[in-house]
Amino acid sequence: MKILYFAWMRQRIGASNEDMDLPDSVNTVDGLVDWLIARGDGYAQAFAKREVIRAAVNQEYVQFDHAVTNGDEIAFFPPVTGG
Amino acid sequence: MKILYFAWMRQRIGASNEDMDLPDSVNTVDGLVDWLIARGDGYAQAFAKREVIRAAVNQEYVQFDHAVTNGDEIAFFPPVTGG
Amino acid sequence: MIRVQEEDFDIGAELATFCAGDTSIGGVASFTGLVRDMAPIDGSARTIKTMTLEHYPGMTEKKLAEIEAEANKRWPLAASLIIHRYGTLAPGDQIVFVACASAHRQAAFDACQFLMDWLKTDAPFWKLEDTDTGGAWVEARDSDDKAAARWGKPETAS
Amino acid sequence: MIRVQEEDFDIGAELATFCAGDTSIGGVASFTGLVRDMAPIDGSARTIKTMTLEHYPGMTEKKLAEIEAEANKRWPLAASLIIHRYGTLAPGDQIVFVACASAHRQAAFDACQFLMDWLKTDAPFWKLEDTDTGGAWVEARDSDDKAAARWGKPETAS
Repeated sequence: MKILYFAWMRQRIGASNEDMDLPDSVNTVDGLVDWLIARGDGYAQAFAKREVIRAAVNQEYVQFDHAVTNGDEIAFFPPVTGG
Repeated sequence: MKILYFAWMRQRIGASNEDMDLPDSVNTVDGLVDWLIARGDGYAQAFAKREVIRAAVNQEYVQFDHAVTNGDEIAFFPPVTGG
Repeated sequence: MIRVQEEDFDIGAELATFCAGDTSIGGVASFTGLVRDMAPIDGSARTIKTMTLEHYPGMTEKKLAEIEAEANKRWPLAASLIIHRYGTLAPGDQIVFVACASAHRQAAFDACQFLMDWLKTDAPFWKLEDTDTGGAWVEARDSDDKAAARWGKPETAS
Repeated sequence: MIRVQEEDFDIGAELATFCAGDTSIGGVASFTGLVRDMAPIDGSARTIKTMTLEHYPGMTEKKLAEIEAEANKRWPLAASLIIHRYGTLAPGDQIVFVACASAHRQAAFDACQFLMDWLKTDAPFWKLEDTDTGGAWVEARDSDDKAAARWGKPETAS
């Protein structure tokens, strides 16, 4: 599983991407976020306002109840501000 | 008084502009059109559909009841189609 | 700024200069009108060989300046530009170019559409299409009146 | 066509080539987004020194291609183009360019606005402004969500 972070989430976590093994207990984006938050303060700060964070699985926007598997590319980021 | 004609009005009348003395009997655009129509077939054809013709006095759009005087520049043309 | 001219224009050069150096600008909207190769006449399409644009020198410049002033009154524009050609053009040739620069994109877009819509119904230009079956003056379209009306355009005088 | 690149682009050259040779085109609408010199932060304006655009390589191209495809489904476009830069830019620099060509001007205008509105809310870019009082990530604006919603944009996933 590859996880990517962008903008201020990247800064708070201190990494732009990580390769991890998905724990057996985690099946959804929501579950993944809970698991990440438990890993440390940087994650807790990055996901503090979970309702504003957007998630993409394999480069498609998803809701947080979306399934995740170990082969997925999962990205977390704030609302986009390009253009 | 200078009168200008554009597009198919110019073609039907056979002139792009004319310098004329305004007859004493003519006081409005409408009166001028009546007077022009009486001058010949070209004018009659050009003004046949008077309701679609637009008029400008001194380069400003006007209604046909607008006053005209001998020093005016008066233009008649079909609806515009630029752009 | 407005320009009425027979010669062609270079959009890249125009866009590069009309609002150069003003870093308060967040967006530039522009529109280029081109001569199409087909004319819908009497319900069927005919191939256009040339298009000749006639205009009313003097009144044209006056009307375009009024339309530009109205846009600048309605929207906070940093710069605006209207270029309109006259004379004989071929399919693919540029006819008209309008551009609006503003701090915000919606103002730039709206003002740009406004300029096109109003000049279509107010600027004294007439198009003569020379097609494979003869010449014909382009007729004014209801859709152009409707487009102008959405910006609160008063009834056209007649 | 879409392009995501760090280097600057030449609008004149892009406009001249993206729909060249297609004489069915009656109008080309385009929009250029520029870096502004002022950032409204916490209600007061601060001077921007640089703006850095971060993006999600791969997903960016995918989303821009989807947005362009959607525009081409909704309007009869002869050609369309989206160019978006990333990296560090200065006030006055070009960020984004979109252009749409169509037989009719309203389709060109509408599609052009649609592309801008949707990419603002869907394309994974983030702006970091370096101002005279420090760096700050630009926050998403409600007005952008509203602009996207007028084209029937579904709620953003979260």
